[in-house]
Amino acid sequence: MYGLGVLKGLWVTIKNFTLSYFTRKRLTTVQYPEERITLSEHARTFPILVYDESPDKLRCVACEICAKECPPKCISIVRAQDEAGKPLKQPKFFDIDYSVCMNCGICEEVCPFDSIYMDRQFELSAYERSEEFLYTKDRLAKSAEYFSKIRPETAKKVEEKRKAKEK
Amino acid sequence: MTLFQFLATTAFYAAMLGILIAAALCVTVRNLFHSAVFLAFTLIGIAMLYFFLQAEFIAAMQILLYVGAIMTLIVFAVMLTSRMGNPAVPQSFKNKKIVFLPLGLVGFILISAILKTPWETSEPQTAVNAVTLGKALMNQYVFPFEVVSLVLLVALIGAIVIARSE
Amino acid sequence: MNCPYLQNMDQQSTLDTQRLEVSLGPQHPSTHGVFQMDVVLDGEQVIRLKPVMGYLHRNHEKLMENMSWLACMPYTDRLDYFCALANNFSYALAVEKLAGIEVPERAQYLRVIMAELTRLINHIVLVGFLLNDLGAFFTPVLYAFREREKLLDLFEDVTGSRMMCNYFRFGGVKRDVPPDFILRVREIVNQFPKFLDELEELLTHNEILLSRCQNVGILPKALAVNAGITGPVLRASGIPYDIRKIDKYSIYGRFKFRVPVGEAGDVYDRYYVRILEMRESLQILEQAINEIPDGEVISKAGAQAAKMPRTLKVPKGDAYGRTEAPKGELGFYLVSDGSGKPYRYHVRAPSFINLTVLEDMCIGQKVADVIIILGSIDIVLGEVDR
Amino acid sequence: MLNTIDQIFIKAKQIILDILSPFLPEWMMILISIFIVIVTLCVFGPVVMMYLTLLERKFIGRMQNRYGPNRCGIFGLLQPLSDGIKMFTKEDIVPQKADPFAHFLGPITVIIPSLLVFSVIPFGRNMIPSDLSIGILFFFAVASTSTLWIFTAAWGSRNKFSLLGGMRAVAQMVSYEIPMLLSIVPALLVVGSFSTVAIVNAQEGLQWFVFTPWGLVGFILFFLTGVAEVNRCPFDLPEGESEIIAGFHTEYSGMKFALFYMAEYMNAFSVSALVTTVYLGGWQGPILPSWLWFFAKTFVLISIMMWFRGTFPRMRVDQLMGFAWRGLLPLAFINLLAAALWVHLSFPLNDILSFCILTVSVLMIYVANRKVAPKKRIYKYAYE
Repeated sequence: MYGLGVLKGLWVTIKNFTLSYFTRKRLTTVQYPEERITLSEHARTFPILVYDESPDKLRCVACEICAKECPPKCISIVRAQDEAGKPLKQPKFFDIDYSVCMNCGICEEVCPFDSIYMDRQFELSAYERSEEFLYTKDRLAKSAEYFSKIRPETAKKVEEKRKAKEK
Repeated sequence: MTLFQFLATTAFYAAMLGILIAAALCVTVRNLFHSAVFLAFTLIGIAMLYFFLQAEFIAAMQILLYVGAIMTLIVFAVMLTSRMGNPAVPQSFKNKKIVFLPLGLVGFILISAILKTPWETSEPQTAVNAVTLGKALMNQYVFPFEVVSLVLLVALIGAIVIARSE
Repeated sequence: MNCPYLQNMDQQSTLDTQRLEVSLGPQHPSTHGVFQMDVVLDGEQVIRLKPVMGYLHRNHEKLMENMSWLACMPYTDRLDYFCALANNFSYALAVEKLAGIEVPERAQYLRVIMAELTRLINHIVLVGFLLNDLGAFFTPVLYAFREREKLLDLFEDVTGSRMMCNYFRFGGVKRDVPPDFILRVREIVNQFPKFLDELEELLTHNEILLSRCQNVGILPKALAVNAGITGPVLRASGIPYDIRKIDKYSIYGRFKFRVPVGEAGDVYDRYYVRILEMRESLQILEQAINEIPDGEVISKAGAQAAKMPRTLKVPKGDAYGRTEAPKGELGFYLVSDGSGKPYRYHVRAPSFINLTVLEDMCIGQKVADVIIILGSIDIVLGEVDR
Repeated sequence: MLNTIDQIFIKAKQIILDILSPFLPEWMMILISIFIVIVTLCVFGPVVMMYLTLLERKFIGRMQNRYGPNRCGIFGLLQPLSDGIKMFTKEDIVPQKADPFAHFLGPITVIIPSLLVFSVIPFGRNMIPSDLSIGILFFFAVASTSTLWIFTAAWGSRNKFSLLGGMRAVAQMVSYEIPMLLSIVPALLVVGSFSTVAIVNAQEGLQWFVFTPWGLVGFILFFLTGVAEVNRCPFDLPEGESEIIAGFHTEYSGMKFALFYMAEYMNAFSVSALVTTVYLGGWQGPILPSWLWFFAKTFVLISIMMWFRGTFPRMRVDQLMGFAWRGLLPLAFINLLAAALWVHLSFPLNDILSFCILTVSVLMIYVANRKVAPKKRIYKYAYE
């Protein structure tokens, strides 16, 4: 019959309207600032550097593998030197340009020293584009406890691997 | 002369003045489309006159037919003829001065004729409203009514024949 | 707007209204991105249409020539940003064919599951936006987005990001799936047909949709084949050409599924073929979940190449890997000169090639139809302009 | 007690007049009473429009499994206010090539008919702003001018999309005016006068015209053509967002756009008000006060219009015309015939006769348009 399809369409929308008052399935809005969706274990946004005891003793040894492998080349590292000019095993400068980084997670995979991991923080808006998004070493450094808080399983695996290596 | 009569007459004359201004603008303005819009304002002014004279049915018909239908037709005609690209269609009118001579002559004749004729201002016998008009149309004037509808029918068929040729 | 290309108009007949040159410009509410069509109209009828592209050209192919093989993978997500995993799939296949890397069983199944979930997302979003072009005030789109959110949350848990997944590696996938993955996919597979039935009830027999989409923008079979059209647009014109059935790449040979085919090749066929395809993808997902084995997720060589990308030795030569992406045949033609970087990297983008027949379909149609014909071809400008 | 609630607005006006009467001369009092009615209408119009927009956004929001505006005010009640402020503060851009006179004239002349039209709608028992003897005809006369003004706005903004929108608007409104007028004529035939108050009085108690066979068909006809006349979905071609951006009001921003927006919603309200007056018995209703009945029926009709907007895609221009000329117009003529027969014959016979005439004619129109109607298709599968 000619008009049936039109009526069925009307029936679907009014069904959705009435059901939206009863089941959450039909009302899927998450009121963002008040309610938040809990992100999963592997969710990744921007890279951070992990340190064990204090922020200036990073796990990173400035081997620059991640800088070479990063597709958009947003990591830049300068190796530290002691007074005699002998290169040391930690970075003097380590900054990532968050506005260039496309959070692909390759740096996390290729880092042999488990020092760079992907954080989950996405509310990073800023007024100024050039300086504020160029994250320097101290802004990138995050403690191991923070890391194990946001990513428990990976942190556990990394701990076992590091203990095995020390033995 | 209570205040109401004073208000009513001033409104009446104001409407007439509005019609005159709109009609003058409609003729003199350069942009074709503006003159069509001013024509619409004159027609609405005339409808307001009918309202003031309590001939509501005629006023409603005036608006419905003239402004609703005929003006739309005229505006369509204006849009389709003038080149859509440029805003104003150039009107070449070199010697404006000499036009006042015939204008003055015609004006004089008209005004003198108006002043001479004896306008008898008696009350209309039967209140003209929709019901009386309808009865008159169907009883006494049914023949002209049918002829007019025939003419409209012919016009309709003509339009379809022209449009169908595309 | 007197663009030079349209200046030499042929002589107008007497009764003709003046021709109207309209540019449905890059900023238009329903060109699915930055895409311009210079249309010559006679009243509402389209006389000539010239697509203008290139607004979103990001120099993708040249950029890849100084990236390592692995570094190209995250860029393939950005080609057709609606189905990132389908792009990863064909790029991974092309490199594996070139470098001769094997893929373990479990990874093959995971790849097929991910590809079919992406097909679901792409088709419901397309149906939603096609209805939005038709004028339905956002209702079908929001129903489609309600379902898409479930799938995107699943992608976030598995691959780490909702749309830019970067999950495939040469020789398998980046990381094993979380334990409840199979349960969640099964729940989606059970619940999706109910959503599709509701969407069909709202749309498929709606008289306004039927009269607006039937016999509009007809793509004849011969033209479709000659123009190299692939994907649902080709199948809607009546040619059963599906690369999953022809190449039987990866493990598609093991799954039993059908390929829907339309006959008139108009907008309605393209719409309905996609809905039937979604039902077929659900069949594939059903069989894939039941048969998925355990085991490692990436081969020895693959893991080593992922960990140390420099060590991936791709021998000299060229290869062309293609898969049935939701929009058509997405192929990667890679030439390697033995160094760590691809010498030549070309993407056969289905949207770009399907767009070439836009003018033939739009001549003689109304302005309103041009928009839905463009919508029914399902183009994404990231893939068209690369 | 009930009667006082029913006449509460008239009493309020009387109280105001009584307070003022000792201070002002007698002729001024008449002016003031007219002035009160005009002020209430001019305030009532925009306020109804503001809260109609909110009702529409929440209603369609819920249809789409989301909330709809709930940030300004408790349930988003201040949202129309914030929209209004936004419209005030937005810059009012006049395109450089646009024709300033027509561009400026557009919104003003579009808003006048939608406000004038309120004067003939009976909101409650003897609560009609001006009881014209030609109420319905006045409504259509004023509503039909809006075609011209919409075209002025389209032509004035000198933009190809608004030109297309303007052409579509004129074609659509002209071709839907005829079935709209014809669908009203049966009610006038039965009542015998144009005045809206007479029409409502003729539908005493629960004898609404919609329960008679010709009334039902007339109601559906009048509602559909009303939706088309007001340019709402599924007939919203003049401002087809997806095709011609925003149709005739593409080049308008700021307060001018707000006037167009307000005119659209006020027209929607006045058309549904007229449908309730003519076919759903205006303010006639058993217990509740008269104006409550009137507003309840009107809001039911408006929510049906919003329901349409949340569900249907848009019709194409030629289908829209075909639907009007091939579908609604013949039905309107036959409905007129059925109503004439209904009036002429006595009770049992007239209902049956007009009912079968109408069903036969609906089937005939359906068969006549069979060729045009789209067909359902079955799809084959390769690789079985």
